Amino acid sequence: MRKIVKNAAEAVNDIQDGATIMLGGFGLCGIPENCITALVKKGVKNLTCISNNAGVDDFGIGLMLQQKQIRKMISSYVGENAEFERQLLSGELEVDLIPQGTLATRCMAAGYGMPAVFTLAGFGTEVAEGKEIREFNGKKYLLEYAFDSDFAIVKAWKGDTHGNLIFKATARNFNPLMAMAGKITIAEVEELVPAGELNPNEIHTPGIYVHRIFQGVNYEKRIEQLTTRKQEHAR
Amino acid sequence: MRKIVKNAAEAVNDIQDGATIMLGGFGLCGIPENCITALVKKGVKNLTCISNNAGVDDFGIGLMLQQKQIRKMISSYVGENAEFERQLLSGELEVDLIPQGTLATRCMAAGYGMPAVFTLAGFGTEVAEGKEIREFNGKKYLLEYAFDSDFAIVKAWKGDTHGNLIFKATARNFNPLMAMAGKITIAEVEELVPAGELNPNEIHTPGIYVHRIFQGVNYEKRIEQLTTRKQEHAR
Amino acid sequence: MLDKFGIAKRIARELQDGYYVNLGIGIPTLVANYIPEGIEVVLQSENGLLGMGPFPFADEVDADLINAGKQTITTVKGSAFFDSAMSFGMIRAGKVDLTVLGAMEVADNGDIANWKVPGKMVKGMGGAMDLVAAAKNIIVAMQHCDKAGNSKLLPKCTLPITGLGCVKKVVSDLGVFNITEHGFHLIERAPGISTDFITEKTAGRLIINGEVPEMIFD
Amino acid sequence: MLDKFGIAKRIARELQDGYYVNLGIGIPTLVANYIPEGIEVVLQSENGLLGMGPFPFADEVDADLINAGKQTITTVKGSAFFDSAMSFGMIRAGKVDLTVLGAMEVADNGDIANWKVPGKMVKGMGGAMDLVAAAKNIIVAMQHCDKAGNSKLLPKCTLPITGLGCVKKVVSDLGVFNITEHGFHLIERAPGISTDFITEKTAGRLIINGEVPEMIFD
Repeated sequence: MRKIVKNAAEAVNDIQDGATIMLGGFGLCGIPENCITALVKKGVKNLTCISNNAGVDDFGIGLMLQQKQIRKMISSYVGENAEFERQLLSGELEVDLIPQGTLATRCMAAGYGMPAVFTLAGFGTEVAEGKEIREFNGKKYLLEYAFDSDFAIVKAWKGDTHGNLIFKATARNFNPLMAMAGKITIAEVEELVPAGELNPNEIHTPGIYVHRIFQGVNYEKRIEQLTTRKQEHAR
Repeated sequence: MRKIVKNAAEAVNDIQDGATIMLGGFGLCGIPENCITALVKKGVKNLTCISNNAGVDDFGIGLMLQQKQIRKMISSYVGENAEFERQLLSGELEVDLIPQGTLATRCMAAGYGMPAVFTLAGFGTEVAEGKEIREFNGKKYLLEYAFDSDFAIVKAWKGDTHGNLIFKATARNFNPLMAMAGKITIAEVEELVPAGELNPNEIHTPGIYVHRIFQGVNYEKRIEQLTTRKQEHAR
Repeated sequence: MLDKFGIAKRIARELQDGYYVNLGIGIPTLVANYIPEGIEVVLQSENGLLGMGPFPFADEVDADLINAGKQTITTVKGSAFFDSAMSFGMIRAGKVDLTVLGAMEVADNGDIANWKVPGKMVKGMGGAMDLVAAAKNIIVAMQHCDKAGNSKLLPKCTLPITGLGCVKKVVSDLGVFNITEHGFHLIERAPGISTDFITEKTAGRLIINGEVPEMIFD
Repeated sequence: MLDKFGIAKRIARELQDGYYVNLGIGIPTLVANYIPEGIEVVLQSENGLLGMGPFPFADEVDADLINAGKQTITTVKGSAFFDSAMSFGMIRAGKVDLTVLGAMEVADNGDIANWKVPGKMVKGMGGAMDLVAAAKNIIVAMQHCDKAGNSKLLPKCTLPITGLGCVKKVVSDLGVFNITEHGFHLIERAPGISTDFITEKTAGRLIINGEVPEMIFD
């Protein structure tokens, strides 16, 4: 297994201008922070990014938007992001908004060798415009195609030298789906261990789907909506 | 959560003659032994069984075949089973042989609300007869429909009172897929623990898919092909 | 007239023991605070969790544990994490018993619009289209009228549609309405609200059969 | 002429470092015994395992740990278990680098028949149709002729097809053949086997360009 790379810079080294890349994460949770930083530093342009969200102005994919590296975003929700809005309104940025479950399923379809899937989501809405509709058992479904992406970049909690990945809590989200879907899949992990140290029963993404892996550094794990309750509310 | 039932007899109590049931397992590995015994005792007839294999003459689904409880088997490989062969040749038993990956994917499709899926498997073969063919990116796929089953009966290693399941090693196989696919899903587990004792990060089947659960007894776990190596071959 | 807490409290009465429930952002989230005694429900968060608990204490906060509104949360006993494909898979397969959503508009045939306002920046539909298209039981929590006093319970949605014919029930600040083939069927009035007032404020087809009880909170 | 061990040994030379490999039942299974030094491959078993190890010692046997041939096995370091949908998903998505299968017949266009003999009890195709339809590189390990001496490398399969145009290479007891658009291209002869003999025993289109080397085993 020669999957280990030194760091994010090496991992993203061959990503070229115009590439289509998937980026794992939901909001700012479970995003590949190190690779995003490396992509910003590398200055690669004209990217098509498939990611559920687009980060915030000064973190996550928002950092790539600031540098105008993205030509097109394929997302379900782009949230609060002033630079995103500016680029969209000025026509610099193309945006394809698709339902979240459709986004997830189109990733899975790619990883499972299914060229297309049928989903109820979006029937009767503008999402259905131009799409093939088909009825099964009295319900109408849209035909949606598997994604075709050059690179998938994901963030895991633990990984081993064979590329096996384990995600933590809701930082799992789109990560295992995108990991399956990239022609080349890059995983950054909080803890990289030798093969044999992860329980094979607990692997979320088998190593066959992962081409490059490294242990990330300095995770900020920024919280988008810090919500807490007060101690007195405890039962 | 009122998912816990006393035993297999209670779990299968409302399975009626003519029902379509899925049974987890690959070969004799990870099969719901307790429920099969209960179904034999109950004597329910005319069943359609969806299971990758059909057991052996004196174990697993073979026990139901001996009692002539099965009208139709939907499987990928029926192996060595004299009674199965006799019933098939005499016309008592109907058999639908489908590729193993297609079987797995049709279960998953049901659990994921996908009415149908496209697969490469079987194109150009007799499996494709009468099926819709569609080309994507120059390859030809068969349209295969999600299974519709009244009950799914699965065997897990550990389960909790919320119905969350963890499978062990290759006894996982079709079990989590079928667990998702049944209108009613019954899980028998080797160890049933209170909610909160399983790590939520390690659950294979979330409890939402499981309607009844009980701790099974007297697992034989018969081995179909015992293969070992001799100590002197150790490196 | 109900405030947002009242709406949440009334919707909580629709919960049944053993339900799996997805609560949208806003008023729906508040429903979790009013789950009736003796009833156990499991909250689904579509980013990949069954068994969502309350917000964490300050020292429990975990950046890797958020809900679909991106808020930090906790889990309860018996929870499970999974990926987004399985999450929407279980929604599409009808495993979630009840979905509670907010809406900008609901039509008297059950159509819903809640994701886009023409001329305003579009943030995306997130999981809303999947939820409305596939959930087997959808209750909408909403204000009956917009700020200008115009009804949001309409004969036809004017905003871009999120899903067709999917809403089963609306709980507004004025009352509870089942959606039937003949329109909004008023089944309960909010405290102090008359049927005349509801009739005035409802643009869509409204059905009032005999005396409509006022809802009672204990 | 190669015996089954020789066929397995020759196929093992096709392995490359880092390959994910699915080995079918029979001769293909033996390939695992001849993995060249310094090369690391990961064996996939389609019932849900990456990282299959050798058979267990008697005291290691675990009924919950079997391969697709239902034999008790072990795992190696770095293994992972998964369900059957993911297993065939990774096969269909082309993530498995090499699949080695047995066959009853192979046609000179890459068609393969290996699951059914008319008139005999049919046991089922198991995973064979998924593997042949989707694997990106398929090598067939087979005897060149049946027991009556008839060629099994044919212009067209006579038995029911498992998959169309999918075999890339055949290693038989007589030689190694790449499947090209012009038929079976002989690239190596088995020790002591002449091109004339191979020509006589091959019913499908056979291509022999110049001197064909005899395979050398170290």
